Amino acid sequence: MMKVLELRTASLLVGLAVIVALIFIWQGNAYALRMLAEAGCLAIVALGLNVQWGYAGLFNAGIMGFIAIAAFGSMLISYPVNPVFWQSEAPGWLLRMALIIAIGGAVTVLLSRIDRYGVPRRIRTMLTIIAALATYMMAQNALTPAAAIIEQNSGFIGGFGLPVGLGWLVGGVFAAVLAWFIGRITLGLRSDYLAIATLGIAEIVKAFLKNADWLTRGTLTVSPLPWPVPTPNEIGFVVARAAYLSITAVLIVIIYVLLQRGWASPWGRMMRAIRDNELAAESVGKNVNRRLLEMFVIGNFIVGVGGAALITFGGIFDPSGFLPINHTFLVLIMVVLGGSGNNLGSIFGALLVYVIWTMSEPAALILFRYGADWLQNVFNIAPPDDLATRALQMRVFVIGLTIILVLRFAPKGLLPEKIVKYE
Amino acid sequence: MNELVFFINKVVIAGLIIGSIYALGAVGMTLAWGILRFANFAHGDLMTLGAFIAFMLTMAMPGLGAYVGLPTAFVVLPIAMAVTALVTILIDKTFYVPVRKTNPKPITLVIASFGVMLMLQGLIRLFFGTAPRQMYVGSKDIYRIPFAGRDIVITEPQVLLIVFTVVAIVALHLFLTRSRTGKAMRAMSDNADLARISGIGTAHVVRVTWIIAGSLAAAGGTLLAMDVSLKPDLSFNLLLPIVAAIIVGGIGQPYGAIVGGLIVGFTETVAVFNWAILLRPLKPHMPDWLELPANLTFVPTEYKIVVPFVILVAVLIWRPNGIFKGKVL
Amino acid sequence: NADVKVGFLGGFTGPIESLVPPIFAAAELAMKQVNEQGGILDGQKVDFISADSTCADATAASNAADRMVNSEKVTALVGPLCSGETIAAANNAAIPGGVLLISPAATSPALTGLDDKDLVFRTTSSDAYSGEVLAKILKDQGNENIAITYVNNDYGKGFADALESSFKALGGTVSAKEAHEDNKADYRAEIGSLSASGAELLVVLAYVDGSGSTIIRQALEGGDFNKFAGGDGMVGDAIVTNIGEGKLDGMVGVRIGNTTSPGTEVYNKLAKDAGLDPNSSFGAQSYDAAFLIALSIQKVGKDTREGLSAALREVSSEPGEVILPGEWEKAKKLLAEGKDINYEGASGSHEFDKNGDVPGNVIHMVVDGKGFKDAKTQ
Amino acid sequence: MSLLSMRDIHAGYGGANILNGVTIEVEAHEIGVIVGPNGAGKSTTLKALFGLLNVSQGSISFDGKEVTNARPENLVRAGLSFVPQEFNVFPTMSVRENLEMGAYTRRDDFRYLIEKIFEYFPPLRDKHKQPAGELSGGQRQMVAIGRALMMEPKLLLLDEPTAGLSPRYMGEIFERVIAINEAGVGILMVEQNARQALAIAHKGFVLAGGKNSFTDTGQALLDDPEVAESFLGGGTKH
Amino acid sequence: MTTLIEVKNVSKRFGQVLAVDNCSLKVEQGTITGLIGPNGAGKTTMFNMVAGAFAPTSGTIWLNGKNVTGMPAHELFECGLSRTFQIAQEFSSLTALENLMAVTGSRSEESLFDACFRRAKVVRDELAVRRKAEEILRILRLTHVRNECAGNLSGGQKKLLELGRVMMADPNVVLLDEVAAGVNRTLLNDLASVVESLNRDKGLTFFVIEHDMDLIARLCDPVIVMAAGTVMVQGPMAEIRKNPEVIEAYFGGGTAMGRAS
Ligand SMILES: Nc1ncnc2c1ncn2[C@@H]1O[C@H](COP(=O)(O)OP(=O)(O)OP(=O)(O)O)[C@@H](O)[C@H]1O
Ligand SMILES: Nc1ncnc2c1ncn2[C@@H]1O[C@H](COP(=O)(O)OP(=O)(O)OP(=O)(O)O)[C@@H](O)[C@H]1O
Ligand SMILES: [Mg+2]
Ligand SMILES: [Mg+2]
Repeated sequence: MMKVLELRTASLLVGLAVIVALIFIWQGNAYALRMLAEAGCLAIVALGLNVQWGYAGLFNAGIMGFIAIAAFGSMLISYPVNPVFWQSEAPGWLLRMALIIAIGGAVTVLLSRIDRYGVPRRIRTMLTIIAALATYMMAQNALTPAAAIIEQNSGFIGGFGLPVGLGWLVGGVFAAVLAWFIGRITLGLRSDYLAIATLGIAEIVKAFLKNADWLTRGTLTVSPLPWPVPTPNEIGFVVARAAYLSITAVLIVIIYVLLQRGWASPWGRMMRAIRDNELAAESVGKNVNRRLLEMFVIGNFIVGVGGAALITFGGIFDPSGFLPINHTFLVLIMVVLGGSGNNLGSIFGALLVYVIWTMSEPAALILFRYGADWLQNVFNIAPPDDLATRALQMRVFVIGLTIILVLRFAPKGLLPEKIVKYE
Repeated sequence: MNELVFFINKVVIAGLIIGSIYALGAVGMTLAWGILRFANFAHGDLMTLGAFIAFMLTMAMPGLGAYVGLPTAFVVLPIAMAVTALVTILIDKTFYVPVRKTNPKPITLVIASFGVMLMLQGLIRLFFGTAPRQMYVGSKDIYRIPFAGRDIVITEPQVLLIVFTVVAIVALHLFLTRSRTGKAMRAMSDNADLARISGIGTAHVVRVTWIIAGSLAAAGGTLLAMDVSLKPDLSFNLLLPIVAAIIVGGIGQPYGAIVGGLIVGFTETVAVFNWAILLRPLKPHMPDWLELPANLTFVPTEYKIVVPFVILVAVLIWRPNGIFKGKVL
Repeated sequence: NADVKVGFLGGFTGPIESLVPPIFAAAELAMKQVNEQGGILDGQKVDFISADSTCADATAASNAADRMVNSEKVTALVGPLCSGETIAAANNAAIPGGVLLISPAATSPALTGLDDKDLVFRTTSSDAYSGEVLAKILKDQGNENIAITYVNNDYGKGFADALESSFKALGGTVSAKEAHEDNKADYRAEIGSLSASGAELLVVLAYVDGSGSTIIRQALEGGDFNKFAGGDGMVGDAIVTNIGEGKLDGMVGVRIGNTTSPGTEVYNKLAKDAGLDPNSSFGAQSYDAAFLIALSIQKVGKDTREGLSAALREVSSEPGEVILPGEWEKAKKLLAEGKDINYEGASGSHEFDKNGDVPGNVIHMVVDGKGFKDAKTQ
Repeated sequence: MSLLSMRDIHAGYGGANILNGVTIEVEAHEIGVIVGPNGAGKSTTLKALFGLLNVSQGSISFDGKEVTNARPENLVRAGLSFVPQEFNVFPTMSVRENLEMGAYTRRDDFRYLIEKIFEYFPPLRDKHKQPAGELSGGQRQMVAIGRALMMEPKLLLLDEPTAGLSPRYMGEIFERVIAINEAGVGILMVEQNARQALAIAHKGFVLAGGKNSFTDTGQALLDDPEVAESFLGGGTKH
Repeated sequence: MTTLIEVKNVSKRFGQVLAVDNCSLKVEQGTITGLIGPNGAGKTTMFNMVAGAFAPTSGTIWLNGKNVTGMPAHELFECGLSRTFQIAQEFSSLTALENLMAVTGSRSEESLFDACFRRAKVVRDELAVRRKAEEILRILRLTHVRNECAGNLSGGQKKLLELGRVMMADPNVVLLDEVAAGVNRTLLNDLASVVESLNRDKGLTFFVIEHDMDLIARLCDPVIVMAAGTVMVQGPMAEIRKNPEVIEAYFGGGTAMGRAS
């Protein structure tokens, strides 16, 4: 049995390698490397999701939001400094706003606890809400003029011009902090509720990034994002992308090794136990909510790092460009196809799905052209004019079909989770 | 008074209409969710599919409506509903049944439904292209009810929409609580194995569920397309507010879907309503120094799309089972 | 001899998916003419291939561009169309690959400042100018108080900002200016908020196939507005089909293009003969972009990426013998004789400045009967 | 011809077979009891009989008809009722609705039967509107048995019906089982309260490792010291 | 003798149902205290409150002289309280062996940091945990299914795992909720011996819900009888058996009584 599984893993990996090699031949080195680099970044994201979904059973359907916030964090750290902004009076205004939020936030938190000192709960709740609203309005008031000044003079606040690696780290931290807040509120919820809540929160994050022009330039986009390695502009496509790919590869290996160690340890066993049965886990001393929060935060940190790397590779920070299909569903499929609970599976899934995703467009075009010729020659039916356009819709179809086929023929994924057996 | 009518038009009626749209979308989905125990995300695209079928039927026999005195698209609706129901059953047979056989977690089926959703999207675009289309053969009736100096406006498809929603939901409720099959559906959602042991033909129950879900989806999509216009991704864009409505109302609760839909709909309209207009009549009585801002809304319109999610998250935290105590799956 | 590959990038799927096919068709028309009139270089054919850059998704756009540059190894690129995707495609693939890129539709001012090794051009002017023109038209028609709603992207925002400031500068009032999200089912709430502002005319800066039609229809149904204006995203005859004939007569639109240039008339005829709508948004620009690329390649004399942008500047600007749309054979002959040519295109004369931009030229359009007509020819 | 006859059944859950040759026969007037250690395959036997898993070898006939691998709903119609060991109620449906579901295949008026079940198990009458998921462990068990009786079956399959019931109801259940059986319904039950069960059984089957290891009358098994030692928890008390 | 668990005036209401009604009881250190009563008397509800699954509607619960009312289950576990579930709650995708190993190794060992960077220590600890788990599986006669997913075990085997988890935990007080139901009687006799020896040799306190009167009679002293949400009587089994009220409410007539014993 064990042997069979391993044989299967090996043959799948070899198969994937062959496919990748074929793409190198078909599409050329530069493009194939780009595909691999992006797939690598997505593999990191998939590993992060696997921590949540595969290990802890937390269904995070808001990957897009975490990628977006991480990309923003990374952009903020690594984008060059905007001197116009720093020389204006806007930083002062922003500082004021930060102070208001800090003080207002502290007051609100304090007020939310006064019931411990004998204040009736109802009054406490009212006071808390009033304080929160007041803080919101005052902060808003401080922000409006600042935002106007910034947008008029300098576009947006710019970045800090620090190293990109630091940016990715901070991106991960941003995603983790957001995850912490969300987790605090929603982890009491059951799995598919969590999915929907995160789905919604991702949209909220996106709406914020899209409309906070002073902070992110909103729909006007920020580019070019600096790279951790020289860009294709400087050293050519192949070398630059190979360098980028090797950085992601190193990250993948590090994350993979650490997660594998965790998985095989009591920690991994505990997480699987929690995933299976929270009630029983709680009764044998596992602090279920805290552990789930831990998983959610760690997972999203990884998602964040991967997301920051992905967006950096693309070179443009465009809040409207975060789309559920590209940044949530695709990753989800990667994990499911690879086999949730199996880290190697997630990496494998990421590569395979991304290959299918990117290659389905040219492949569909070729297929449709053949089909059209065939129609024309055999039946003498003129194909519709916009055939090429329509062929492009096949990409969505293909990815849908992939999901269904996987669930049908390999419901546990191509590389299923291994049951830990002691001899 | 003028302002009051304005308020009625913009908040009461607008909320009612968009709320009904959400509700009608939500009913079918909530039912399938409750009984088959998974959120069928392909529901939005089933709605679109149903609308396209109705559209084709309308184009095939455009004169039909004139006989009956109703819009053609509405007259052909039963056929469209039947066809969509059939398609839904086929989808279940080919895609969901094999997955269900492996005895999966509910979320696995959710993922399967993502797959079906994407496939439907691809196919609809492939066959129908992407341009928007009109469901109306002629022009639609617009009823303007004069009221205190300004008209209250409501259109024919909107009236049809509201009436249809109410009828559908009452009928559905009666079916579920009174009929044998209705009860069998609930039993199956509780414990499919035990339902089989009790002699319930589960395949039959699943089929009935899909018939209801599919035909309601077609109705929702068609009515929506009649009110707005028909586009390939029209209903998909509604999916998240619909899910919000379902959760607000409680999963598996048809009445909850109505309430949830209306709550989400009204909150959206109220959130972006410009309250300044209601204050304007008071302007002469106000002190001079108090300047009335031109724009007084809770939420800037560009943030309108987050409103359903905020409601959703709030409800999830405050009352995770929804207002109507839905299923805890 | 192998064919010369030229690529076209456009959002065949996504928010402007119905605007794209006519734009693509116009470019295809140019290439067809090249192929029919003796081909390019020494009689080779132009192989004009397309890919989907989605408009909204920068990752997909750079991916598509990359495949064009690195896998298909195109010589030059027409497109992409939206500004965000154009920046992404340029930075990611075209500039590092040394590929000349001419966007027929990217109107964002952000493109001007791109560090582009003189590879990124556009045959359309920036939104800032369209906004100014629209403001002037509206003011001249006697509108004092307008409301603006714009689709929440770089195009909508840039246009709206320009329109607002110009209209205010002309002494008018903009009582509301609000963004909306594309592709929602219902905009009654937004329209309510706009109409509450008390404006008499609504400017919709969105896309015909997206939110634009829905907003206008719902505003008409609700009786909130009966006067409308729109930017180039709205100028498509689909809007009349969508809303009903006769309901929109008099709606004002602006379209980037040219009526004075001699090329326009020629193009109008060519397009009509080929079954295309000469008035479709960015159709003429797209034709020009394609034609210019063909001319530049011919000028260089071989199928290479190098020197193409320099050649572009030469064939497009004075001095030189004037070449009008469709005159490929003539141009080829002149070039073969070593003469200088100057393309005067369908949408303008395309004297590119050092940033690769062309001076603006905006046409005032108005709805009349079945669709938009040029206001002057009325 | 027996009411039920399972011969040399081999069956499993997809992997290796769990049952490797189980033979069970029960007549219409008989009570059959299956006992055996945990994991012996007792529940699996009942599930195989009820068409819930695939029988790879052997044959089952019921009431003169061949029913190997028949579908559960058809077995119900043929007059077979089953109370599983776990997950045996519809948790969100009320007690009354649970009982109604038991009579799903009946078309006649069965309200009198519900009354009869309330008489068997009085606590259910008070709780008839409560969702079954909120009942105590024992109350659920009553609902489960009640549901199975609603069909008025020819053969009743019970998987550990007394587990979790207080002595009072355990006694009641055994009495009921006798009464039901006397009314002509065959009974096949799995029991861990093996002594009491075998005491009322006409036939006893001892399963171990997925096979019959002893088959005899109930009394004979009780008296067999080997059976008592390894399966009934120590030497005979009687 | 000191009081280990003390329940003071506790009530629990579920909507309309008052499951436990102003109940007070004590469990003394070192005893095996039985809790019996008719179905639906509120026994499991009482257990759930003591074990922290939910908080009482009113009243207080004390463990070892400390007020633990409303303390979450995992913290109670750290205080040495361990429980089983009436309806088996297994970790379904973990093997039987892992189900047990998941119990210890809680607290400090279960850290991702250790797993990543202090592997030697983790490996060492694991070995000890595993030995113990194997030993318990042997006692429970589950060794042959140690590598089977717990979700695929038989009903009785799952109940045994419940007991196994408690044995893994090294608690000072154990709540057993009908562990005997569904367990083969021969094996049950052995398990009763295990419980007795744990109680005798290690001084563990047991609090046991059971409907098997033989077992209660063999193990428990004292026995508390609950009915309709309140404590009816308390005392040694011999006395309880004679109490007419208890006979009426619980044993229900002579015949059944006779069968049950
Ligand atoms: N979650 C709940 N919601 C509503 N009622 C409940 C809930 N849990 C238990 N009850 C009710 O509380 C009462 C006590 O239940 P409990 O489970 O404590 O009984 P028990 O003494 O353990 O019975 P048994 O011996 O049958 O297990 C029962 O009547 C039951 O219906
Ligand atoms: N769903 C399943 N998948 C795989 N194996 C299973 C499954 N259910 C039970 N088994 C295995 O089948 C064997 C017999 O199980 P069964 O439930 O028939 O036992 P049983 O005799 O009823 O025991 P108990 O008295 O404990 O209920 C067990 O070893 C168990 O591990
Ligand atoms: Mg069993
Ligand atoms: Mg209990």
